[in-house]
Amino acid sequence: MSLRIVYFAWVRERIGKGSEELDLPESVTTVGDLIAHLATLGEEYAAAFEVPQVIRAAIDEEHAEHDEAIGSAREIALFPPMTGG
Amino acid sequence: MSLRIVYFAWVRERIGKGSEELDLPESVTTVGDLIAHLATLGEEYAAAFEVPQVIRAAIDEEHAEHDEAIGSAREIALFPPMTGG
Amino acid sequence: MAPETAARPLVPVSVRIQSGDFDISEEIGALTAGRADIGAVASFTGLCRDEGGRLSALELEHYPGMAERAIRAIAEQAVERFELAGLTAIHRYGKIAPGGNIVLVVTCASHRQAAFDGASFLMDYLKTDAPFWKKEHLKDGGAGEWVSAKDADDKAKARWRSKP
Amino acid sequence: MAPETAARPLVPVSVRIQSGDFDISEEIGALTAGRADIGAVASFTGLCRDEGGRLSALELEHYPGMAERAIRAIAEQAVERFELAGLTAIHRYGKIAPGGNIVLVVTCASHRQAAFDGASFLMDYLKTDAPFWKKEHLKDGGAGEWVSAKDADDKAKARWRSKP
Repeated sequence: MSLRIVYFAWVRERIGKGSEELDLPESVTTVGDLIAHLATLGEEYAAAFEVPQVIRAAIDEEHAEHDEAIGSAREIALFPPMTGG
Repeated sequence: MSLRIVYFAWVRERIGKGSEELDLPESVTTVGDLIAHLATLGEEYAAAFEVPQVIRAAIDEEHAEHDEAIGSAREIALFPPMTGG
Repeated sequence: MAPETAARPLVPVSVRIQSGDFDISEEIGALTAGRADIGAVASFTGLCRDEGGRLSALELEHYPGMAERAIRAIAEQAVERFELAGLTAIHRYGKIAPGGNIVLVVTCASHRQAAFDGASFLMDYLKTDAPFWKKEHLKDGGAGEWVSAKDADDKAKARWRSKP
Repeated sequence: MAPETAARPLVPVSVRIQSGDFDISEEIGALTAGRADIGAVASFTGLCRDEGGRLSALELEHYPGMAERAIRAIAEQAVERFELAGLTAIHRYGKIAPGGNIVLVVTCASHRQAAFDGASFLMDYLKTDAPFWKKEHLKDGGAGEWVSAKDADDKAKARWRSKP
């Protein structure tokens, strides 16, 4: 399955890109699985996802918890806690 | 002793004037005494001070309770509860 | 060198009683211009409602002198209590048509909670302590009533007593 | 005749994500013009602070699409919960110098407490739920840090859960 992943703030900076299309192994079914998988893709990914529990996620532009199923999502966003306002 | 008394809102309307200079009997020492005294000065005053406890007062532009002494005040204001803002 | 009279810098507090209208952007700009320490500005504007089409105007009577003095006293309490960085309060008097502005409060602070609390505190105290009275003018031309003070306003003021 | 879709009249809710500045008087005017049922307007403006002279700017990154969607969802909750008569929220992105505007919330209601609560609620939720991130630019030219999320902001949001 192929998925668009987007990154923001220091997650984006550490990985070195704002988005990518990825083919995911079948074992990746939740947001948490995705983060764990990404952390294995290289040093820059390992740095971005060093402390997985601080990473926030959105599935198709809606906030999602780490145990949420990816299902048929088109776009998943991973980012640090928000600091707007 | 002579004192300037000012009236606002429906107190002013019932009495029919916005201010006056009055000579007060020596027995009038507090704001409450003043209100009771004024209520005896005629029908229009009796109507204005029909329910003395709702009347608010200020001595020289500072809020004052009914038991406060008039002392050497120059100006006493009597008015209904405020409704600004 | 000028002697320091207080540990905190002088906080601009402006209180005006006027018949004319005000512009909120201008008032906020006057408080924030040239400053980089203000992170939060709250404003409150009170407007004349027509009460379901019943009113043609509200007429605001006030006690000149005491009106400014009373609002300034409340404003200075708000600045002290919420560590505000600036405050403007404007209260209009005279006849105001539905939709027209009656009162404006602007508070500046480093952070948002202080700005919100300062403006809310000032409005609650101003409602019960500032010498203004509202008289209704009716659309059908009939004689209007003086607006009654609300118990809710006394309660709104009282809640600040139990807060830190 | 158009069918009624809700018991309450349609409440204007405007949410904008933009790089350009905004004018508060204009935004308030757009919400209140021609209406006589609004008695209270609260506004909140968040500005860029220089943090004691340390910062030359804040740069705001955002997630386009989701930013507007998230703020609109919070705005609609606020309108429902506080029975607001109108709401505008504007969040800027890009580089903003100290003293510059970052965010604006305007709430309209019949009475003041609803207007204050609506604006305060919206700001508290927006801080933790809207996909924006602030990066510092330092005055000395050094590389700035990403601003950390504050526990205080989570607590500010949590307090709305226990309220009526």
